[in-house]
Amino acid sequence: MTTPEITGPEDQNPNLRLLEEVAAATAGVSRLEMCIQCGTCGGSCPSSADMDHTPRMLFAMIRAGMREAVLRSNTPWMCVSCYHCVVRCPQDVHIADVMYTLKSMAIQEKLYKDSTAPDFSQTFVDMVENYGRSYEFGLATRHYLKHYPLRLPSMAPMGFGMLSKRRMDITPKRIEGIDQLKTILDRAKQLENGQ
Amino acid sequence: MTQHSKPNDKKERIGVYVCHCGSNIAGTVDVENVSHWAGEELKDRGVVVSRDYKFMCSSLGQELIEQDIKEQGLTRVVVAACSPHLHEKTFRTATERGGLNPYLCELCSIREQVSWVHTDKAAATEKSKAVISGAVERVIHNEPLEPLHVPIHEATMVVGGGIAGIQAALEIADAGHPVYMVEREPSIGGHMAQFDKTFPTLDCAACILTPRMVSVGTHPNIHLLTWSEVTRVDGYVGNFTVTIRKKARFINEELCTGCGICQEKCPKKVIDEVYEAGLGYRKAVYTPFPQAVPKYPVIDKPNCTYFQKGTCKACEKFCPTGAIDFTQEDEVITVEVGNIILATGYELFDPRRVTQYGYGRLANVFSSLEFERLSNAAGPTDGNIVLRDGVTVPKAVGIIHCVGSRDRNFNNYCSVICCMQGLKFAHLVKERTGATVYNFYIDMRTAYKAYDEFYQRVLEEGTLFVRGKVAEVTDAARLPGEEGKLIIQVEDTLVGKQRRIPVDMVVLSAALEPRKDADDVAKMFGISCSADGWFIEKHPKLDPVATMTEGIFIAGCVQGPKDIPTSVAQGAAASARVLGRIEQGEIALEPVRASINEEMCSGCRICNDLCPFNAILFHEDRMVSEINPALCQGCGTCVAACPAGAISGTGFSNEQILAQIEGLLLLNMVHPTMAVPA
Amino acid sequence: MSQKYLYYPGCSMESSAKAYNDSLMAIKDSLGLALEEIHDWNCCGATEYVGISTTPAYALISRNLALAYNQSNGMDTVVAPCSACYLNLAKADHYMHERPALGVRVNKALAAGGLNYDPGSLKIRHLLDVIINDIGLEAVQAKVTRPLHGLRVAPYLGCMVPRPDYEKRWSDHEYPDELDRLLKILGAEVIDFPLKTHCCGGHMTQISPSTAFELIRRLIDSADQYKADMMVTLCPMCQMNLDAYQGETNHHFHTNYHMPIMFFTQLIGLAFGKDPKDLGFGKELVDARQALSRIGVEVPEEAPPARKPKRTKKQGLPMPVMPGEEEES
Amino acid sequence: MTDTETFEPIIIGFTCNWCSYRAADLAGTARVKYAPNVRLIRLMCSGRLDPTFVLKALSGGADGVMITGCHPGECHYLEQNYKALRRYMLLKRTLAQLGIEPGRVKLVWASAAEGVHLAAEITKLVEEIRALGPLNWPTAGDGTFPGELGVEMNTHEEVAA
Amino acid sequence: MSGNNGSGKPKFAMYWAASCGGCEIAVLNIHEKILDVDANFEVVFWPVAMDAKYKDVEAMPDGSILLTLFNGAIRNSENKHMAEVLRKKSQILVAFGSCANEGCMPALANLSSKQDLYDTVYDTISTENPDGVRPQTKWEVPEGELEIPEFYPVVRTLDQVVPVDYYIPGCPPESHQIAAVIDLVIQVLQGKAELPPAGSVIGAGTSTVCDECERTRNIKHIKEFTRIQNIEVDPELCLLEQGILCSGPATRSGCNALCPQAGAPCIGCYGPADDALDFGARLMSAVASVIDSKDPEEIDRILDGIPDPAGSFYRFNLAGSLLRASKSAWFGNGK
Repeated sequence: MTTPEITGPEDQNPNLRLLEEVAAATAGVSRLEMCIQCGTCGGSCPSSADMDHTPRMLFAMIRAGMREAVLRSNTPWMCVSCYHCVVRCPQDVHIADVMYTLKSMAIQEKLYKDSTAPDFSQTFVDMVENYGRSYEFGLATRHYLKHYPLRLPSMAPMGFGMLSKRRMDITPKRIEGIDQLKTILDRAKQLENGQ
Repeated sequence: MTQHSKPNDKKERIGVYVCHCGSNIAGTVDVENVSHWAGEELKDRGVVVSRDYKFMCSSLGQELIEQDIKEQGLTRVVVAACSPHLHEKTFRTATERGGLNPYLCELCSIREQVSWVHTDKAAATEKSKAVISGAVERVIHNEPLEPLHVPIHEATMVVGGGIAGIQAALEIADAGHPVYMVEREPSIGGHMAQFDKTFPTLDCAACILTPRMVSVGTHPNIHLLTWSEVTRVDGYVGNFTVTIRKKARFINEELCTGCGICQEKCPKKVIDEVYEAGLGYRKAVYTPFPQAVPKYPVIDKPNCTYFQKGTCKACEKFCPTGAIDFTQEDEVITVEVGNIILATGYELFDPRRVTQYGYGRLANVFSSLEFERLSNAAGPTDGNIVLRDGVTVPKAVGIIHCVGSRDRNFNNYCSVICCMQGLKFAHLVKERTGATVYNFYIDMRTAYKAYDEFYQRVLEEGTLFVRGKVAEVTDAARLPGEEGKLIIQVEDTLVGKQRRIPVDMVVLSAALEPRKDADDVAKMFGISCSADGWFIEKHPKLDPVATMTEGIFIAGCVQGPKDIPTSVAQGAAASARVLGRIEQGEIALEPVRASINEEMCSGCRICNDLCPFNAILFHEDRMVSEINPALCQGCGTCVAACPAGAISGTGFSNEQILAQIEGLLLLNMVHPTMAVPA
Repeated sequence: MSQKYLYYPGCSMESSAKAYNDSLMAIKDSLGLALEEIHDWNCCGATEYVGISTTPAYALISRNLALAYNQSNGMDTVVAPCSACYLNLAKADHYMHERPALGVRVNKALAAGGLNYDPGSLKIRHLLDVIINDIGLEAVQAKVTRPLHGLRVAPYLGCMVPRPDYEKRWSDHEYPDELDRLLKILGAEVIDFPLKTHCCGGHMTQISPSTAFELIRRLIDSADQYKADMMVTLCPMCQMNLDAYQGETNHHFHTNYHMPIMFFTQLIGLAFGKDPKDLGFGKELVDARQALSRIGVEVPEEAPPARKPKRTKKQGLPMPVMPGEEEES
Repeated sequence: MTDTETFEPIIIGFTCNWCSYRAADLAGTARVKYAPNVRLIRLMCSGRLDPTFVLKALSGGADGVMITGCHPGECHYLEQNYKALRRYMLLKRTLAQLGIEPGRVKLVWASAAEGVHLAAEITKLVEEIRALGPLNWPTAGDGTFPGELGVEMNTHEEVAA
Repeated sequence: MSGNNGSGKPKFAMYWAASCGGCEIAVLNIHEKILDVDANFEVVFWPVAMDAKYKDVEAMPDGSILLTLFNGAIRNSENKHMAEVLRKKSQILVAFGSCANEGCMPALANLSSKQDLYDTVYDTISTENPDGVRPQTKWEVPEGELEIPEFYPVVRTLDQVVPVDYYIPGCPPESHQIAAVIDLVIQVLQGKAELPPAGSVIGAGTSTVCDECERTRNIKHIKEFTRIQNIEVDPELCLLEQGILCSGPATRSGCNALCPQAGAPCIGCYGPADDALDFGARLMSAVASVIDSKDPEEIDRILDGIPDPAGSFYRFNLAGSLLRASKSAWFGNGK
């Protein structure tokens, strides 16, 4: 005789799956299932005006299993990580981290509307993976050339200001242990993909 | 010094009864096999009868036991069926009908703890055998027990003079029994006395409360002790001795007529943090409010000019009856009571803790209690609803629900009254100012009679409801029209958009919280608090006003947030429980108790401080400890702790438990030392 | 005595926030603050990496923790001056503990680089926290030689220091008073800045400028309404957004705010009588000279700091007293 | 030696009448399934737990012992479960010196509402002890002891003979 | 009561198994009472006092000895053999002293495996044993084969080997108690008194040491455990309350609280009180109950004040305890 699994009262609702998936992919304990739809997050959010759904709404959609709509939403990309919603949430839902999760899921499934944000993140990460440090000049120029060519003129004074005051280096710094870092990140990526 | 328990030398004759419980047990346990096994394998241990039956709890099943006791001369009974918490009483009673002491029957669970939780039939059957074997070994050592009868003192103490306590006191007093009511403040009345209107009927709180207060004050059976606190509780159900500290009033109650001249003449004005919720003033000598019961004022020593500076005595000069007495000192009295009702109520959550709502920082954010005073005709503004400047009438008011409730940052629980309170506020604002009113809620909870109707009414009056927990209240204007206003920023969850709503006044419907000293009070009366800090009732559904400690009852918000009707109902319920006790004249206590064998007690005093119910006393003269059986709740902690093995616990003695362990391990099969000597 | 801490500067201290770095280096000895830089630390990933892939993001952060622990002998605290770095390091430590599964994955990854970090073995704290709670305001005050009388400052902490604050080190999530208290003892006149922990727009300047500009406007506008001479911050990103993008924001809204944005370490330096050059002044894009010219000038009859109105009319109602309000006059 | 696959440990569980015993009942009424290896004894309170009981069980053939009580701060008798905690902590230290794996004796808090939790803990403990293998304490056997050639406890009968 | 064949006097025997000899001294310590023994008994076997051979005892008729005081634990096959022999030959077999009662010091060896014991005894620096010799039960010598008793892995109490009629505890038993017992037996012989029920403990009290201890006692809250050399010991106050681990509360009375009265904590030589199944468990339960903390970490810190729990709580009682010995003693280091 072998030990049976613990079986509690089970909930067969398939729509729970997306919620479970998001929760599982989130660093820390998301507590997403605890949301009572009070709207503290949406009310606190400094950028909710530019979101197509308030975070609360997005959580409802996650529960409803509206996978594509959720991952296409610009809400996570508009999150400025101010953590107001996190500390005010009466249910202690780790909202900011859920937003990060949704971003990464959207990137994996190529489901974002506007590529500006994902590109920026990707560019930033590429730099970090190459140098071990962020590289603001390279980042800014590459990013701006791609997404805001028209804004460059108005940006110019600021850019020159930053350079002239030596607040931005034209050449990137690279850490000594860059190879070590790369090995670590490669292993991490495998692990992330369950290998 | 043998390791294994004494043989069944008492030659007990044991009957074992295994229940099928329909298929509930028989479905997973081979019941016939088990009962046959018990009959054969446990013969040596004194089992003379072993039967299985479809439903042991049926009258036929019970008759089996009775018959066997009579015909087979059983001296012990073991029933293997459901949980003791379900049918222990049933089978004990059957045993008693059979002519045995009920405590010689042992019920062991092979349903909740075997058939319902296991799937493998073989394993479940084997476990059932072990469980029965354990019960058989245990029952050999069971002793006949008699419940303990203690007399009930007729007097009752009610702690807390709010509406719940008042109700309880009056019920008992009207039934003709003496009541001591202890109140910490100068007057009874509690929070209800601070209110103007009460939902949902909107009748005036004072109008319905004052008459009750008066009858408490004048009732021949009620001994009222205000400005007093309980400092110590000794004794046990039916026989409590309560020590009370009567704080010095500095007023001679014999002489005082309550004319109020002293308050008029007193030059010292103090902010009244209690009754006026910090929104109004009182004098250093004061009665909290005009209808106060008793009518005598108190002198607030720390604020009295005479006590602080040594001069003034204005009150004394002007008192027509010379009732002022600066020489008075605190007085300690003790009273004997049979039962105690705790109705010490709640405290309002301090909204300063929700910094994003700006209470304390933004002038025109008010707490619910402040608003009660603001809207009270007898309040600091004569019931005019105005801003902090004391004159401006608000044009727009926001009422925020769930402040400090339903929020893991503060209190997880729902404070129950806030929704209705918020609706009441909305109505009052509309009625008195005609202002635009917003109510911000997470869920509108208007259960109970006539409550939802009131919601309907407030809707009709045009109050605007926004479903969303307010994110923040700020004075940082961002958009035109926001300057000089308080801006309530919230997601209107029904629209799915963030809104910024400018208002002149914000009212925070703050949570109800346990009293700061709830833990100490609970400890003093020997009861316990939940993690939230509310006193724990004996059973959440079936015994809501009793506590785990016999003779201590709870009523009103001390047990958890509730509205006036429920508080009153609990007050009445508690008094009914007490009256029942008083009528009985005595009470029977479960005979699961610890006792000390003085011969063996060495007076080491290890046990002395282990009992939370103070049941263990130490006799300095004889250098031995003794347990007061009426105080003992039978937890057995001292039994386990006594290094001399001098303390034994009936119902759960070492012999019983050790024997049960051997039985469960089937040592009764292996060990020759345990065999009955031929 | 000087206390020793492991120091994680973070990328911007070497570039956009040089002023922060210079001023910190200029004052640390006077503060008795010994900082040992973590050797070969790497970028914390800011708010970007976590949005792309969890395990690598946390592995990236944790490499720093692992390195720090290896060189910790005796020291148990990592100090970070940058909000984002501070939060990322703290978060990695916190979540690796809260979600052991994550901890295991991250350590497997670190193992590939011959490293390991057990969550909880290091304390991660922000520079301001250390100055206030370890060094103490008294010690700071003792070093003040040139009080900042007459300088009206808006204390601005931004988001990631007071929130989410896993270790509950800060007085409040919304209105922490640590920075206010520090600036007060430096002699500055500190306004009760209602937006002191509101958002500067973060990386929105890069991905949704209009959003960012609105957030920047709100902050500067509010500080301006309170007639602040400057905003004082403790976060490179905040300083960058409010300073470097102020021009664009003006351009965007046709406003002409001129609100210098300084690091609190720069003001400490001034109050300590250090030479402004060594404190990174001049690196700001929004010129601070005008505001600084006030320092040393006789304190004028100043408008009372904007705080809740006191009751004037006598029929006014008393206000609930706030904790700590009594000692202030 | 029994291999840990087929080995079915016997565990004695001590429960508190007010919390864990009710949790066990609740697990039953909710039909939560768990390993049948634990045999429960009902005490009025974990404060009744006398270390003697634990030693008795181990010396009597149990492979492990589970002690359960109300969560700290929720004791039905106010704070007796803390006494259980202290006895448990001291007992564990002594058992360690006697070479009994710490994993064999476990303290678990379970409120009356935590049927599922208790069931999970039981199953978990069974697995942990299954992994440790049988305890087989000699005193529980037939009186013969390991390492002694035919040494056994003589009984009255034998000697009298 | 018979047993007085041959010389009219009933026969008396005393034997030491695994013990230190202190018990014999204690018997001689009863001073002139020893003459009563001689007057009323014929001493037939007492290795420490007179010459006798095992075979002589083996030759005696069963039950021919009236009273045997057996001290010492059962460490090896010789001890066990003599226990069985004396059981057969004696009408009354008394477990005399802590070793025979509950194992005492010899039984502390039950914390270690036979192998470790041997290693310590035969292989430490202090031992001259170049060939790493180990005891053998049989050994060839020119004169023939030597047979040497087998060393058991686990020390046992007397009643774990043969049934015992009475128990006289103590390490050693207090002389006044021994005298009292002897008086009793003599009175029984003279038909002036009844023997107590078989299996009972005699020559001791029914309560515990605190009962005889003069120190003042209060409610106990222990915040820290310490030792007498570490503190200024209050001569009046209960030692346990001063944080000194005293076994008095759990130890059978009868010694007049000798040690506590002298300022040293009771170490428990009189063994458990009636009905106490396991001395160590009782004492642990009591001591832990009065530790003054609810915080696991603090409790741990406090418990660190008891560096050797097994040694402290089972100093005398290990063989008599429920577990009797450590796992390594039972099963060797292998398991």
